[in-house]
Amino acid sequence: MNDKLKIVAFVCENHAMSAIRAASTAGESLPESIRIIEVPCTGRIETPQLLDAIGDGADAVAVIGCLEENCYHDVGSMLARGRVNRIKDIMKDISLEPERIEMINSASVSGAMLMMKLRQFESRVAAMPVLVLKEAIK
Amino acid sequence: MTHVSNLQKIMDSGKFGVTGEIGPPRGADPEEMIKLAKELKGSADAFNLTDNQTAIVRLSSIGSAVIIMKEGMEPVVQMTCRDRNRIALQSDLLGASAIGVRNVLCLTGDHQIFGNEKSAKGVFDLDSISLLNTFRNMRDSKKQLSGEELVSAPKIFLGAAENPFGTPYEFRALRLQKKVNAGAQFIQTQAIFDMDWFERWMAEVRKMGIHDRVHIMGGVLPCKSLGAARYMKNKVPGMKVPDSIITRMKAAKDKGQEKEEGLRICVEMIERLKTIEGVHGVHIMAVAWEEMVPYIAKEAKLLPRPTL
Amino acid sequence: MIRAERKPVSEIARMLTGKKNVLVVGCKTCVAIGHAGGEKEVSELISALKIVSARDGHGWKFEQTVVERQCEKEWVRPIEDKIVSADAVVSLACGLGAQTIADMYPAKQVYPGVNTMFLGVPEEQGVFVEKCLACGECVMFETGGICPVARCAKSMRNGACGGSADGKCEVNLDTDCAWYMIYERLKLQGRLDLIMKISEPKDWAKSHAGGRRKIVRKDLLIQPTDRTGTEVKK
Amino acid sequence: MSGNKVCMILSDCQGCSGLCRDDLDRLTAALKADAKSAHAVVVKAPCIKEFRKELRDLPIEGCDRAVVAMWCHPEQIGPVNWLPKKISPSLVDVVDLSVYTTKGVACATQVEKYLRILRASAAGLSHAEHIKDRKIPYASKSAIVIGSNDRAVEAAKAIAAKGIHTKLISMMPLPSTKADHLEVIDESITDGLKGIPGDFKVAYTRKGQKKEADAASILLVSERCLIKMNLPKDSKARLVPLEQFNSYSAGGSRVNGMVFLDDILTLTTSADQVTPAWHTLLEAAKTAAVTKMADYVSVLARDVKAAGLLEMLWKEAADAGVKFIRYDDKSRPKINKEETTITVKDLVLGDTIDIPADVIVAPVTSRPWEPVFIERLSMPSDWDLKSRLRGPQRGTAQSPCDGIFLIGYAGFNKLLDIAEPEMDSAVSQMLAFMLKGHHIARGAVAVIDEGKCSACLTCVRTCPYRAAIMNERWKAEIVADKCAGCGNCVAVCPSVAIDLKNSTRPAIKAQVAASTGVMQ
Repeated sequence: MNDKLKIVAFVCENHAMSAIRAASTAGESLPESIRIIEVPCTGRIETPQLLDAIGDGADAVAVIGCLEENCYHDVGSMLARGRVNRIKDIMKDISLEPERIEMINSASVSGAMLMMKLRQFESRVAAMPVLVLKEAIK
Repeated sequence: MTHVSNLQKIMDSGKFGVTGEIGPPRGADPEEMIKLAKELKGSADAFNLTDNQTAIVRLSSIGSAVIIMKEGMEPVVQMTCRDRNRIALQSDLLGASAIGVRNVLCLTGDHQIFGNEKSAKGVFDLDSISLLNTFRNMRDSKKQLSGEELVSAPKIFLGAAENPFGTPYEFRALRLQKKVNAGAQFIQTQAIFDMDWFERWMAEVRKMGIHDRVHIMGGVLPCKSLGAARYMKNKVPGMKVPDSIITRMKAAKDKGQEKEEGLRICVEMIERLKTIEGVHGVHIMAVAWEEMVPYIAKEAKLLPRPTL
Repeated sequence: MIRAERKPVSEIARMLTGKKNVLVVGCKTCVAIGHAGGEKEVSELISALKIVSARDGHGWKFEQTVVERQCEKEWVRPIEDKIVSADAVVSLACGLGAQTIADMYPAKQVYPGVNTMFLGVPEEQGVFVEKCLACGECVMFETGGICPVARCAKSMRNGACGGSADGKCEVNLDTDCAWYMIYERLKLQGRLDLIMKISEPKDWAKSHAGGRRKIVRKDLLIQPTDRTGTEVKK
Repeated sequence: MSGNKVCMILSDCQGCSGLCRDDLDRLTAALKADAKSAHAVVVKAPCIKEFRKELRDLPIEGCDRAVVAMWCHPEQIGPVNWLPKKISPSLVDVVDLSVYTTKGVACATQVEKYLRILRASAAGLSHAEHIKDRKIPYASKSAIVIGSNDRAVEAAKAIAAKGIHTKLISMMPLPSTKADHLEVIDESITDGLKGIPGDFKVAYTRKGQKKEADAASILLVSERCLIKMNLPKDSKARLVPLEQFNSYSAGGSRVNGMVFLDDILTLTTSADQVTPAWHTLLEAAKTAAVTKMADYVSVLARDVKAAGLLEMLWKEAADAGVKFIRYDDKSRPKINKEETTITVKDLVLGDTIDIPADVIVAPVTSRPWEPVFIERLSMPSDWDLKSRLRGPQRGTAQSPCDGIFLIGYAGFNKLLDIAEPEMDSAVSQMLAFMLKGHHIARGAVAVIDEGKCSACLTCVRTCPYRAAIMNERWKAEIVADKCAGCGNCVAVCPSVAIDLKNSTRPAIKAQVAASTGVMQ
């Protein structure tokens, strides 16, 4: 249905966003499919929001936060990882590829590495069968 | 006191008692067991018949008792609280007594999670101590648990198990006392590997004077291999296997030597048990190696068994 | 509090096959605090079911709500309209809540969205452990305030069994042996005489074994008498 | 009202504030300097009650209002009717500063926060409503780079080139480097670091003299962070970092020989201390052998530690066909340029042999944590706390303290091709930070709807700033000044009672819808 890939990325406005900005300044561009939603901390994202992104038609969801041992808000990326895993379980349960949702951690100085991870994620998602939703979600 | 069983007679008369153990088959064919019984006959005063040990479905303990009694052997029927409520337990005791079973060992039972019916509902209506108490009252006061009178009382020699190696350690001798208070006349202990530990426990038992009130039979288990010893050391909760045993087993060069060493350790254990004050017998648990009981008994100079 | 765990989404989806209007009802009491069936879990379940519906073409239409205490009729009545207009009600409350709705609206199909697990406490954030079996005969006065019925795998009244190793239970090595703890607690309190007492077998008739249980507080009953002055039995 | 003169009484009874003498003096001095507060008095007593008489005799000229600040509950001192008659009790504002104390935050940061609250009180504002996002201009305009290697010099030059006064503090003597705005302080040991973003102070010792330098921002360059992972020129072998083995193994084609090396330093430096990642190494070697990635798979190591789990892994790897070869530090393996082989002296056999090595796999991230580094710099305490709590962690470390940037401070060595862009990135971030000119102090943003709160305590347990507390009605409440607006409480609240002003649920929903195109 969608010929273009859509990946919703929830990005923490601290280390992860700095990394993306730094990489952009350095001339690297985000993979085309990635749409960024900036949040104060990945720990703010709730599970329904992650599911809704898929339900709304995204092919995959990335949660991009600080490194766990060095999270700007201390516990945020740890909690986010737990929620991503919970959604992975639900996805498995309803026969969707759990790989459609990934937690990615990045330090603010590792912009290049983050971009690489995002590109890898995009290509993994592109290799998956297209997720066809028959009805529109209201 | 009247003696209801041969085992009781032997130990009451001050002789060193010997019990073996037979694991009933996982099927309805008794032939194997009959063959084994013929081999074992005479090597011990009585033989334990396990009650769905480690919660694996097997031929019933009482059924097995009938089979070995036909071979002229004395059974010790094990009864666990895992699979039966108080109605079934009391009824089975009456049944056992009626067909001539005289030794009953009261156990709480291994948890069903270890067995091959993991989804089973564990009954655990009673525990080993309240089971002992119930059976004693049935025998001595002719009363069942609810207080109602029985038409006739069962004739039984009551036993229990105790693990000197479980936690809390300082409670283990006290718990033995509790079991004796509840009616235990003989005790078979968990398999002993750490003899020093066992002696310390026996010293405590003697200090409380329990050894005069009950026949304590030390449990021994011949190790078939180094792997088995390691498994018991690391995987079986509530079992203590000292490193010295492992070292000795390690010294063996091949499987055959390992077996020999296992048997040698077992015989040495029995020799040492004989010297401990208050130990009135030995319980040989040759799990999955039952055919070695006559050999062990012979090597430990326990044969021939006295007849009274 | 009552602890529950959400059923797999696929299982709930199977229950709802062929339905159209689905109402998901949460409860704000135990299951909310236990992170199993509060408003957040209601949203989460609907979000997941929406994906299933959209992919498999079930055409489910969802309505969501949470009530203060789903086990009480008065709290359920305000959402009557929603219940009536749905062809399936998924209750994320414990078994009590689901049955309250089912009993009040016998014609409605009510489905449990959670497995009701046990009475437990939060040991730490995100970890809930069972501590009471609701057996109807509390024995903690002689076990140092530790319930052996719920916390011993074999509900022993005269423990500890031989499987107690290093103070842990043989059934689950992560779990403390209840009787080990009882012994330590009684020792601390200088009441070890209690553990030497042979405890009578439990009266299981007071538990579920005695049939479905009921508590009647006569003084709370608003109960008329008939002309002769005897209470009219409810 | 705000035009009136205010008397400020600061009570630090029994040292409850936890502030050191200097910081308390700084706070007092700042308050005194404020035109509005005629008097700032620090009372140190077992309890302020003891000092009431003295306070009554204070020569307070022209003051008709007072702010009494302390670190305990106002109830402790009862109604304030013991101040000079001129000050009516209704115009006394009692502030409990303990509410605004965040554990593990540097004293200086804490003082800055107290000052903010007290100034708000002095201005007649309630402290809670005053606390909004605020800009704090940098006190200093310079930057400091700490580090001795080439990278540090390059970074310092790059920053100075942007017109920012930059100091380079180096342990080693550096060749004279001339550049505008660059000041090289070599042969100096860094003793400590404190301050808040925009106003850091670095203490150092140069030739026996203790000195201090100011900076708005700091870049730390770890000494041993960069490893050039290059093979000898003309070598045909391919080098794969062990850390990237998984991605390599996914696409790698079958080769003749694959060698697993215990430490890459063997090829590059003469360092003697190796802590190979045995577990990963053995797993990788096993995988290579099992999946037949190479005809000849070997592990070159100085010492094979075989114990516990490793023993099994070791055996499994050997069973799978992996050859183990031990070498000595004196005769390290050498890569042959012409052929794709490695020459090594087998310690066990005593022979020198050639092993086929089309691909060389070696761990590059196996440096131990550098304790010296932490000891030398006493970091702002919130960072310190984190290090203590979590211990050495692997990963690109970024300081949790805004304004401090790190390179290579990661407890491990890094490949040059990863480290270089990171260095550029750190420098550009530092420049961006300097350009901002101010630090933003976050205001309160999480709000609790008491009607929905079920008092489950989840937010209280979760909040990283200890900002969620239970109030006297036994409902959760967010202490405005402690809240950093991260929203962790919002996401854990089972009753959906908390919302975040700057990132509400509808806002996120709308963003998700917009990015997936549902809206169109």
